[in-house]
Amino acid sequence: MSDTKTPLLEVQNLTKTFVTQGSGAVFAGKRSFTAVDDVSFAVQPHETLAIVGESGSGKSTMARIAAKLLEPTAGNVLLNGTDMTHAKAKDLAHFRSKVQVVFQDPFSSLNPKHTVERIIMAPLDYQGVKPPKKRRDFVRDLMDRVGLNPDHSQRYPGQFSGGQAQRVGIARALAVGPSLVVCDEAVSALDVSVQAVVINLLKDLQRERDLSYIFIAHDLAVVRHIADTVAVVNKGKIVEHGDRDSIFDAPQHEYTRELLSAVPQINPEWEAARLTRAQTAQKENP
Amino acid sequence: MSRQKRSKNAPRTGSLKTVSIPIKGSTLLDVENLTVTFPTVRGPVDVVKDSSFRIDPGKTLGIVGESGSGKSMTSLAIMGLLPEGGEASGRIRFFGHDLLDRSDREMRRVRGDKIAMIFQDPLSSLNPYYTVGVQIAEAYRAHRGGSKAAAKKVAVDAMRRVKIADPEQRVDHYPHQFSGGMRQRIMIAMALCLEPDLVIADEPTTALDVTVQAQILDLMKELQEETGTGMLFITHDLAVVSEVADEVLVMKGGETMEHGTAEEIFSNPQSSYTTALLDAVPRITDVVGDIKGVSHE
Amino acid sequence: MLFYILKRVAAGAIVLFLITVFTYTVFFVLSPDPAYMICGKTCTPDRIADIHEKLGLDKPFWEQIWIFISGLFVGREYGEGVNAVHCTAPCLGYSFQTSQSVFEMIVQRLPVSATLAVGAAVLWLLAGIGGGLIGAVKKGTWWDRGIMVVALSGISLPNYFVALALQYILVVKLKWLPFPTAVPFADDPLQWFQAYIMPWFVLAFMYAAMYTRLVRANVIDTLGQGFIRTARAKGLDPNIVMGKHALRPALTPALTLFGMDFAALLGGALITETVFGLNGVGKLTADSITQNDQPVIMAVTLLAAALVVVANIVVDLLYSVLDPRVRVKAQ
Amino acid sequence: MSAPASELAGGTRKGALSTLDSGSAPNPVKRVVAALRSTPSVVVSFGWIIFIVVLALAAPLLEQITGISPYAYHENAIDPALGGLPLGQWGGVSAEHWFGVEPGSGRDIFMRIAYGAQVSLTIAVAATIVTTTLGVVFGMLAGFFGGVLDQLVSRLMDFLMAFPALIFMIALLSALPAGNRPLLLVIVLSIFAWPYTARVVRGQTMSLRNGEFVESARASGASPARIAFKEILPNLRGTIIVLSTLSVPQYIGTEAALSFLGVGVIPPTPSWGQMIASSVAWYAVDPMYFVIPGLFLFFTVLSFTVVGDHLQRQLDEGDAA
Repeated sequence: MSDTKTPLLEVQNLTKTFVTQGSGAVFAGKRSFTAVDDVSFAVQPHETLAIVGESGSGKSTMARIAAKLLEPTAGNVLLNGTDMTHAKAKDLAHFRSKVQVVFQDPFSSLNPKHTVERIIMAPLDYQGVKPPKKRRDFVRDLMDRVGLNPDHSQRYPGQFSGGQAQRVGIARALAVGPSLVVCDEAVSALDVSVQAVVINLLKDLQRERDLSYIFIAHDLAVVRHIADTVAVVNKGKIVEHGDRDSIFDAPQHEYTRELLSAVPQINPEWEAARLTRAQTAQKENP
Repeated sequence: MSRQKRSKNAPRTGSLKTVSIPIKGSTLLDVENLTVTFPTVRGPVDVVKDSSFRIDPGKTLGIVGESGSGKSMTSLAIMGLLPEGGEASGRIRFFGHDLLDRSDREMRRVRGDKIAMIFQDPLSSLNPYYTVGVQIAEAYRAHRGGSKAAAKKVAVDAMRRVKIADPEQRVDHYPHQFSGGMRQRIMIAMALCLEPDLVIADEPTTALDVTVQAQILDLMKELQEETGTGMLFITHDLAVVSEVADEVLVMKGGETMEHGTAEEIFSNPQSSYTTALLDAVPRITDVVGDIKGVSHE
Repeated sequence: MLFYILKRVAAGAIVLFLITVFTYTVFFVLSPDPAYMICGKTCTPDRIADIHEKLGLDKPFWEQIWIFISGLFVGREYGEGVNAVHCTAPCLGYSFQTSQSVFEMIVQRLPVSATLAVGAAVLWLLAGIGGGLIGAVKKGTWWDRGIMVVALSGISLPNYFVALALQYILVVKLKWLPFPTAVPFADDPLQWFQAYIMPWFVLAFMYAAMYTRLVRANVIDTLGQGFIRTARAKGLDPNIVMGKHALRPALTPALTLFGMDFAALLGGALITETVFGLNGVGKLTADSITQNDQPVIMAVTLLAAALVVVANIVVDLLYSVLDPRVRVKAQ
Repeated sequence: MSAPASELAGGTRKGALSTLDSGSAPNPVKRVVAALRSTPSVVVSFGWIIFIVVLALAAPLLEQITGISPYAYHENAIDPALGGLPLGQWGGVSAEHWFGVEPGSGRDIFMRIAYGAQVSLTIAVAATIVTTTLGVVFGMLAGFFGGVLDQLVSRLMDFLMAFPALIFMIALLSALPAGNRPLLLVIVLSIFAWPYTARVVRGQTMSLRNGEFVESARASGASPARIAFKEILPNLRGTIIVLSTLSVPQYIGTEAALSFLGVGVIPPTPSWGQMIASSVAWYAVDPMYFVIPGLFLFFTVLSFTVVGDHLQRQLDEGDAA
């Protein structure tokens, strides 16, 4: 079924308009604003598509529509070429078993009243799927794989650090064996050292499990490390879309260039000096 | 506000005015063996341990660290604004005068006038009930006096300096009527309207978008060059530090891991923690392969 | 802004209309026939029918509602011909037990309730805001604990119990005060004061307790805000930090509560007025309940509801003046 | 890749400070109970509540043991010459009548207090159960589904809260036929009080619904009903416990006030508020008659409020309660 020509997930001409209610009650006036404006993109199998933009650019809304957490005002969502835009019940369950989400805030995305085991098992439980082996063992294996101590399966999210909690979120997303994981600012809330570890984990898991990612981020540097293709969004529209190196090395659109030039950088001379030193040191003490 | 070390009955002798008269040959800010302690159920805990550094006029010291490194507590200790229960010991010399010896009343003369502070979240740092003009002007009036009209003029001028368009109109607007970047400009205007000797900026661009961050950083550098103010810049972002700081102090768990000029830290880091942090920073220039994680034990 | 006000008034009118229908249903349709109460023991079916006709109870339900509401604006006649009783607008009903227009009965008693409400409000605002502030500023000290214990007692003590205890101690045992008998202020200011001081205190104690707890919590919450830290970092005097930056955000939300409480008291402090024998709207309500004078009960209920609705609108408008964030939205 | 154990710094969630004072006890319920047990005022309050509950439950037993009925007139305990004042000091306190007797009738105050506790607690607890149930159901429905349903429920709540509740309750109770008074009281209290619970539950549900964990449950394939019951409800547990604990004293106080005004529990069934009402005529000569039911009322309301306040504080402090 998964023909290389058919994208794993495709969205066509998505538009999302939000209606904001006025403050009063009875005859309140209504205003609307368009968060996503006629946007199309596709993710190929085993590929990472990054959607990058500033706050209010509509990137999170795109992610939520692609993960079918939000209904678009117009446009279609296709999984393996099948239109899933208005999928209900069985089709939706199938979609959920193929597409999973990792959220930004590791704490608010984990129910504080549930144990880690219950959280990780939730997708299987909610979809009525039996794990391939004993429940406890299944959870332990997953926790071990994402770098958590399996003995902590009965703990609550509040007892973990931010990086660990995000690993729980990743384990949960992997539980049903999805093909696509939508990562909505999945590493933004983490400290830089933890962020690096989680990015590497995501990349390892992608290789092992043939995953595709839709990676939503505001941090261009992180995107450069993880993406295959990049879509730059501004004010609800994709302003530039292409493979990673062309976006970073030869940006075409004005906004992309502005965004790239705004990213703070460690002084390149100092950086070069440090790397040279590190290399020499390595040669001396192999 | 409970710095037990700073007694309410501290001697008044030679107090208020002398803080502003530099002791000959003294530095702008000279911190020696600063330790900040908080009481907890498991006994006192040092959130800043034995930290020492100095800042010269016109120079910027960047303190960089991850969450829980004690970088913010260092800045609050200098301002004398530690949260309840916090206690600072060591020496914080401002033009030679130890700020830890000053009474709260004397510290008020220093705060805002001599040392100003810019916080991370400009929305919650501004009072929603008052116009930005009133909030900028009140520091001026508290320290310099003068009429409301004169203070308002100061506020308008300050807003113009931080490049807010149409300051005569905008001075009467409320904080929620500004965007995040504009609010941070207002915080900067507020900090600079008294031309302080030292500005402490605690993660001033963390809450902002990257393009706005670039504008704010440029503005801060430009204003610093104009005024020759010393600056303590606190951030978690190594790239930002590399752009703004002359000297860098790396903190972790309250301890100083490394301290040196920016060039030393970035081109020849001595501490393995600094190296690890530098390795972990994702870069937009090129991809050398996997970024490295940092171990935390 | 004008549109906003009109919108609120319209919404308030709808609520009042619904309350009118609801109340009317309860009092004239569901409850025991008021005609029996009016005609007393020597009753004949003819007389009952007569009263029904006079009260308009023989008419269909919605027509009765219409007559009642139109009576508010143009007045109404009870009965026909020589025996007709005219009730001038605004007609809230007619009490056949006292042969008086209900509106007049209420107007006569309103000054007493207003005096009680205003005096108590002044006391409780002073005590509540003061107590809450001291508690918040001296949080964790014995001052704070003492105030909170008093406040906790205030919300736990039934006010009729406080009233009785106070009368017993001050009037019966210590004889510091005479037994309270209300007179108009102009007749005898001292006696007026002596009659009101205890009811003021009793009411104020209960409300002050609630306001102390609220103000303390709000002030503590506000003192933790970022803008307070900014104000301190500017080197402002602690009194300015407190008085200018903390107090306004902390007290503005309490305004809603005050509006409601004050309006409710204007509609009569039932228990306090009864215990102290003050002839206000609350006492009128209590008396009409004892005598089952339904037109009066219905009218005071409506009055109380109207006061709450009006207070709601006034508070919202005031709020939009005091809180700049709401102000902009309302425009 | 660094070692996975590297991030094991414990719960570094709110930075260094909170790590240090949160003992991160494994069971949040145990933590709350431990905190409450170490607070003397809570222990005393809880003791009083247990005492009152036992008194209420044991009332018929006490009647059998002592042989004193709450309705029996004891003419030997009052002085007809003094208009029926109790004989002896302190309102007729004696070995036989522990709290003295009522002036005029000579009924035993202790037994009436015990039976009054039964009435008060039954009404308050029943009303609490009804309002909590209604409040949680309507609050969750409105907060979770939003839209038209929320508009309807919210308007209904606004409408009920715009009512001058006490006056209306009095008017309603006076208009309604006598029937089963305690039941009527529960119904009337519940009609006007559930919106206060519902409003809080609605607000919390709305903010929880927007939390990412609800969204991730949807992404996991959970149905709305499962999200409501399995994801949101557990997070409302603490709030519901606090709200109901604080409802009980309110309803005890309201029932007493209504009975005081003569529209609540109808004599001869005893009720604390009603006892105070009948003491008004005697307060100058027999203060014990109003002091005893007054203090019982005070201590009971106070105890529930203290326990509720502390539960609330625990809930605010710990994220998991």
